[in-house]
Amino acid sequence: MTFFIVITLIKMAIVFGVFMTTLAYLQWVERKVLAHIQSRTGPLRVGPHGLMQPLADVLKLLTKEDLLPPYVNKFFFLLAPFIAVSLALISIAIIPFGPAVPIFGGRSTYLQITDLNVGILFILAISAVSVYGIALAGWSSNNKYSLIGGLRSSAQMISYELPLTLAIVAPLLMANTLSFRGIVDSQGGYVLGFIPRWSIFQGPFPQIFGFLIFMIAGFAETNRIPFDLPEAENELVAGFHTEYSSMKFACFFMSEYANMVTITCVATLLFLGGWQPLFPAPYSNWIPTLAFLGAALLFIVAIPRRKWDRFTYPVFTLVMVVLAAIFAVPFLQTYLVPIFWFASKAGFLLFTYIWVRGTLPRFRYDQLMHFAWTFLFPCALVNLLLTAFGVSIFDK
Amino acid sequence: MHGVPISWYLALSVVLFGLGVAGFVYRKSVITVFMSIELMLNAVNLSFIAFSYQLQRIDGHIYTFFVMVVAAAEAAVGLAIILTIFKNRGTLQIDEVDSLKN
Amino acid sequence: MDTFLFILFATISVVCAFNLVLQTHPISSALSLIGVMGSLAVLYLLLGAEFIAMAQMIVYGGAVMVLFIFVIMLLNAGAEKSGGKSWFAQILGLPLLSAFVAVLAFIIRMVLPATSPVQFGSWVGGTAADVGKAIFTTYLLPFEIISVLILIALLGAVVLAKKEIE
Amino acid sequence: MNLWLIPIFPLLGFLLNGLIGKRLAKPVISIIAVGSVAASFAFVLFTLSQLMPFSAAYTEHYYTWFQSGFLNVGVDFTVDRLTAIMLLVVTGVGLLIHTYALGYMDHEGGFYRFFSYLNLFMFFMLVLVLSSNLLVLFVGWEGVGLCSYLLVGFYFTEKFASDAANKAFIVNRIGDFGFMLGMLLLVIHFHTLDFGKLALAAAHAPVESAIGALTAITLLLFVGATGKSAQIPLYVWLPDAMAGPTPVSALIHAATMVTAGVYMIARMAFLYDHTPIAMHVVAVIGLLTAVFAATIGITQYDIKKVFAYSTVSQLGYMFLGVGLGAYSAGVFHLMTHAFFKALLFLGAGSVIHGLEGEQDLRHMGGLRKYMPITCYTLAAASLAISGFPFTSGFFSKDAILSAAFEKEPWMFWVGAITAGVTAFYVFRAFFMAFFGRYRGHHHPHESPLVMTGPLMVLAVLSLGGGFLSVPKWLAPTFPLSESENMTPMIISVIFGLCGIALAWLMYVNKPSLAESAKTAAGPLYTLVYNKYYIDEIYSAIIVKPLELFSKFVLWKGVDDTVIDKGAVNGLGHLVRGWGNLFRLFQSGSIRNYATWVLAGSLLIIFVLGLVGGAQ
Amino acid sequence: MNLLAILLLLPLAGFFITMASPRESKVPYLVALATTLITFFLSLGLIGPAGADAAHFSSVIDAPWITSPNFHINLHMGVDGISLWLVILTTFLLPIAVWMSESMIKDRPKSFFALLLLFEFGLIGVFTALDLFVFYLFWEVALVPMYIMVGAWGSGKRGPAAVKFFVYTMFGSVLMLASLLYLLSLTGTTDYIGILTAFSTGHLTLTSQQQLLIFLGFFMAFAVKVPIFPFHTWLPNTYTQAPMPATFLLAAIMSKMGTYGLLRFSLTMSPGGAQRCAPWIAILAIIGIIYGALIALMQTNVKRLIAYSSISHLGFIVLGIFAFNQQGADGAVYQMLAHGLSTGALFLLAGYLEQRRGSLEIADLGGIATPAPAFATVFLITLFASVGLPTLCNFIGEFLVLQGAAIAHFTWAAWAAVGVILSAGYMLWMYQRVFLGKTSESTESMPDLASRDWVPVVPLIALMIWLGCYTQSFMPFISSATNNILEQTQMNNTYQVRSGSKELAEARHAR
Repeated sequence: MTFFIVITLIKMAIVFGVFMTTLAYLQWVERKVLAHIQSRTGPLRVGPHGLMQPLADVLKLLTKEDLLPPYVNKFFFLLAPFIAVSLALISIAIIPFGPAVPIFGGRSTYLQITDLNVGILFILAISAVSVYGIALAGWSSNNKYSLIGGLRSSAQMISYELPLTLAIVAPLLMANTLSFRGIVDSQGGYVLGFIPRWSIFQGPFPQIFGFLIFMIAGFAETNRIPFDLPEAENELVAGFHTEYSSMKFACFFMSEYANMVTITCVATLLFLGGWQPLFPAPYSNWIPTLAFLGAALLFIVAIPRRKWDRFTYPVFTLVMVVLAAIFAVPFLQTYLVPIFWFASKAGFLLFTYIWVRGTLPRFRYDQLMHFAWTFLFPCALVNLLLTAFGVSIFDK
Repeated sequence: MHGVPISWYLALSVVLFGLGVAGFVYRKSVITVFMSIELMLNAVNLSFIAFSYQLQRIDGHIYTFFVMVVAAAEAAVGLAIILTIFKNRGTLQIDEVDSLKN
Repeated sequence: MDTFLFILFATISVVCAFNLVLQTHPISSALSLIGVMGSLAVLYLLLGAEFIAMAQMIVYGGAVMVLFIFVIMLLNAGAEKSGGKSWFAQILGLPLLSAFVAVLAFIIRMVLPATSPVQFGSWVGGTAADVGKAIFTTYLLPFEIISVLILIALLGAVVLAKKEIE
Repeated sequence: MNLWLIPIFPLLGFLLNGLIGKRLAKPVISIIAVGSVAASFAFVLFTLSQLMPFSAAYTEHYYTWFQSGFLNVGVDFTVDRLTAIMLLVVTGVGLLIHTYALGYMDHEGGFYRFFSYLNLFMFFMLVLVLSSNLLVLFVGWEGVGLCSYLLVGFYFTEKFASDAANKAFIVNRIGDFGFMLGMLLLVIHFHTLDFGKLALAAAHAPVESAIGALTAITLLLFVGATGKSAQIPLYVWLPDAMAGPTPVSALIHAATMVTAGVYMIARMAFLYDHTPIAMHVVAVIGLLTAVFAATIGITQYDIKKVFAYSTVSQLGYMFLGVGLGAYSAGVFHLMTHAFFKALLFLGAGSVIHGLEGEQDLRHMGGLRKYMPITCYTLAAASLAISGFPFTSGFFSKDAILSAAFEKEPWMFWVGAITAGVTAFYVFRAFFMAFFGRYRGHHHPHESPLVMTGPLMVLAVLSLGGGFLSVPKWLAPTFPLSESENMTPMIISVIFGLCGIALAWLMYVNKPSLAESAKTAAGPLYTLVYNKYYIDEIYSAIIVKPLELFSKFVLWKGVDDTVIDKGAVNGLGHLVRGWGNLFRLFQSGSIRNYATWVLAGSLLIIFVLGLVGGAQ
Repeated sequence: MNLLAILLLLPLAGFFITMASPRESKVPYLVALATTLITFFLSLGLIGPAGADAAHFSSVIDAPWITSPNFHINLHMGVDGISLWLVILTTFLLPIAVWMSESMIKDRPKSFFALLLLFEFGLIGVFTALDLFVFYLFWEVALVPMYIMVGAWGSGKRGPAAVKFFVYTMFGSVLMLASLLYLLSLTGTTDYIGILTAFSTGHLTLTSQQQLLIFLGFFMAFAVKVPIFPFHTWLPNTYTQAPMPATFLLAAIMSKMGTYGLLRFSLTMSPGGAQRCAPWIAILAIIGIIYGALIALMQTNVKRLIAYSSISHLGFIVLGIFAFNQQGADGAVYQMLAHGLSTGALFLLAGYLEQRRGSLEIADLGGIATPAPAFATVFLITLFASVGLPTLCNFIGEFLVLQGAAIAHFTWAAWAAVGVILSAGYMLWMYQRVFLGKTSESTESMPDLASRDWVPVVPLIALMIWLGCYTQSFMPFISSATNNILEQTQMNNTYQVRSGSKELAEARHAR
């Protein structure tokens, strides 16, 4: 028991640290990627390639004056961001990053804080409840823009929860369980020896559409472009968090990115086979090493433009090589490879988020709703039905 | 570690139910009254679940499930009605909705 | 552990319920109701009803209460005025209520057999699978009926809300 | 032998004229009307000739009208000696009057209507006469009443006509009320209404024990008779009934219908014989009526009214006769009366016809030279009615009076005096009409032959009719009382002659005497002239109170106020009151309702929880 | 299929078809007319079987309906001598009602025709029900359409009138239901024949108290429906405000529901109670006779006058029933038929009058005989029929009733006979004021009966004369049936209930 508690605490610590860092740097990545999409350089000054930028932002947000507008309903005004962020952070607790791994003392543990039999439902519940943060924020800040923003976002989240859920149900039908672990396990193995049996590839009914629907709904759930009506600057100033500043604003900000991460993780687990590698085990263990080596090679051949590149590139090269070395250690592979696969899949999805933000325009509100109810929802239903038929027919 | 007897749950549900009734009887805003109803439903659900646990049977859960669904339906319709009332009479005070009387 | 959790969440729920009754502003009431529901969900979990617990969160927390909040925001319902015509309810309500609660409590005290304490996980019949089985076998007809019901409710709500009152 | 053929002819006549008469030409209508009666008259003669010896009553059964429990009523006809007389009178006189009416109604509107009614009357009268049980007789009885209603109200656009018609029918109804009750009692006691069976039953009935019931029956039946035959107290309708066309008065209100009462009593003689009290009542009522009506007759100026009252009075005579047990005398007088009274009316009719509807004696006079035939025929009738020796009236009245002389001398004297009075007023009318100088301003003319013909025939009958001795004919049915006592005859004749003489004196010789007598009589005269105010009294003590009572007490009072407003709405208010009380619970406030629900559930839990938990 | 069943189903089917048919067209009328006519001709087919043995029930429907361990209710219906003629009367008068409505009902005729058919359904049911419960059911079924007709198509203050009518009747019928249930609780069955058999075989006997209760319950319902004297105040309003066809049916048939019930059920279900109350009821009836007549005397509205007159006539029927002897009962039943015809015809003609003149206030009428002789004649005949002139229908009824009353108590007859006088009074006076006298400028242009108007009149008058002149073609049926009922009233005097429903059931099946 004590062991259980200890190991859980350790895992929590690790996950929390990694998660927070990821959030911070995700934002840096986003800015960078957007910048490059718009052929800018992005943050560059704070630290090499602006690597210290997130730190600076955090400091800024922490040290900013925390002003409380008059005429706001103080309790709720303060409560809203708290709700938002805490709910956003909770859901990571049940995301598995890898299979059971042996640890000292012959025991083994999962690369996951905890597992629920009804993990999916838990995620859904959380996302359902997380509306309140925004709604309350909008309502309590006693400002019509905020109110409309709050209303819009809650409406939007509720509307897109349906296609989201329906999209989720389809793979569940095939996995026949609600626990993430079970779901991922059910996606192990390969068809014809090389096609991984992820939900999107797996018979009886490949979940391509399910995946797409899920992603789209996910965009809406997280109020990301092209569905970021709640914070449509040009019409609603900044939507529900107009009145918020400093840390409270940071909470919302964080919660948004946390949600993003959660959604991508769930997508990965449900559709992309979680930590299941792309290639059969013997080769796939070496893929990370190769990848990092490739990255190192990149930094070697790259022509330094600025004067400090002469120092940074070698450092980067070194880091890459070290990483490659770490991944090459067979003892560590059992721990790191699954995490690598998981991270890469999730990372890719996150990248698509940013990518989309960089490229797509914003919807109009009625279009948004119309899209949800008249297109996405039916599609999800059809997808679900077909899957159900498939399962019921080809069930072994 | 020992848990609590089932009757505590029931007691809790009684208390919640009572509070729901109190809300119904003493609150004046239609919406709050409506919420009190939901509270009562929840209390009943709790006792359902408790009994279900006690009897080691699933039925209680099913009832709870149905209650939830009904509650959802009820909420949808009820709130629509409240909207209509508000549009018609511009009030949410339950005592002002008494056309039946005169 | 169980005892602690029970007491914790029972207290939360009771406090929230009181808050629901005492608060004059609908939003606060709604929030406290959500609180009640959340804690109840936990209690459900303790009673081994994980599916119901989640359903509680999703349906009540995610759908019903959101609707409430919505309506409150939409109507911008302010704090309720005091006073009211229901002298009868005012006077008789409390004694009746207390009597009611007392009687129920008494019944629980008297009628219920002394039971073994609730152990978390001592009964795991309430998983999604079990509920699903029950719904789709024993309770199929009620389930169908209730689905029809909710469809009707949906339409009804739409019609009611759509109607333009001059 | 089909007796049903006798009434069927007039019925056919009625149907033809009634249904399609409107489209028929007058001659056709006349042929149908008179022809039907003639046919039935002929058939009557034929029948009687067939049945000639009349050893026993001849009955024909057609069908059972209805049978309920022990009560079985058949539609069947009987002919015996009594019926024979009635048949002859009805059809014979009826035929004459029909013929007369052809002329009289020539200028009137509703020709076909008139004759269809008349035929209908003939039908019902014949049914009345032929019927062999009381109920079928009642059919005829009511039927003739109906026809009298129709015919009296023939000029229905005139208020007085329709009033008279209503009066006639309703007063008759009052009589029928008695008649009906009589029948009911009969059924209760004898379980039948058939004359034959009744006669047998009556013959063997223990009279002493049933005397009360029998008296009741006979009296009730007599009430019916008073209604139909215009006796005190129900005579009032007859004078008014003169509102009808004169032939109607002659046929219905003189010759046939009004005598139905007498016929009925004669028919029921076997009962009356058992009930001396009833007999006495009949006699007294008859006598009273005779006197009463006679006195009124003196003062009337409307010629038809005079004859109407004389009819009433003569009917009184008949009842006197039957009341004294001299049924044959009564029936005899019935027959002769039919002759001369019909003649009187027809004569009067011809006068009125000649004067374009003038009925007031004061505007007549000296008509002898204008309408001789009418004059002389009327003279014959007047002689007959006043019992001038060897006229028909002489014999019949003598028969009655001698019967009275034997049984109740005082009745005889009253009757004799009445005879004198009768003679006086009849001749008063006669002289005022035909003697002196003409006081009117029309141009009198004699009536056509179609009218005078019947007059002459009737004149012959009323003069010579007395020689067909009914009592002898009826001897088998009603034993003859052999009385060689000539005194009553002589006395009555003397009274009659005195009456005539007085009339001559006052209205031909010295008309001034009449006026002086009138003034001398003074209030008495006015009293009598106004018919003793009987109508007024009736309306004052019966009709008006009834109307007021039913209008203000029953309708407005009881019905609207007490029952409706009081009881019913009161109940309603009571309920509403309770409702208001309970409305307090329906405060319209949902929270109160909730509290009620709470209370209710608390109660239920108490019961179920505690009781259920206790065990 | 059982003829009676067909008779019941036809109007019902017609009802639905009429409801389904297009509004603005002749179709509803034609459907209704066809249905009623067919029903009439079929109903004549009942005579054959009934004629064989009119004392007992023929063409019987007997289907289990509600069966429970301790009681059973059967859909039990049949026709005997009494029901036979009443059913035929109904089916005969309904086409006439339809015919009237076609010209007299202007708005929403479709629904009206439908209601007429529903009404017929209810009435046939009432007259043939052999199970108290079924009887009650049809009783209410017949009530509702009439209520709607009065309430929706009536004139003047129709609303209050309709409500009054409805409340009055419901008041009665609820009491009936109560005593019905009481009877059920005592006997375990509501089957008419079953209970009678139980009485006659001595399986079942009720104490005089029980009988009294049961009797009073039934009596209230019937008394209101007839109506008997103190319960009559709904009648004038309802009759006056109702549309003419409805009044026609109310007077001609609906009032017979009450008298029929009295004869069929009150007497037999609780003979003791009935005999005990007979004197009082007879007195009420006599009061009704005279009272109705006197008030009719003063009426200023033809319709109202006829209404009150029928109170008087119905008094005769009740009197006859409670005379407890053959003549009385026969007379009562016969009077039902006669009154149905004569009063029906009177209302029909009054309807014509209203159509022509637009008003039934006597003041607005007068001298109609001149412009409309045929109409006047027809009216006169009908009038004399209802006055009770021999050779016309009512006479037999009244005479027999009086006879029966006389046999029971001569004074009853004496008082009742006063009504006969008065009836002549008010009727003739009314006739004089309406038809006789000089024409006013308003009446001189009144059209006479058109050929269309003759259609319903002729059969009615023909029947009146037939009933009046050849009674024996109807009477035997009635006599045997009433005789049966009277025998039944001799059964069962006052003891305890000795047995439950089981033996009753046996007894019923044995029959």
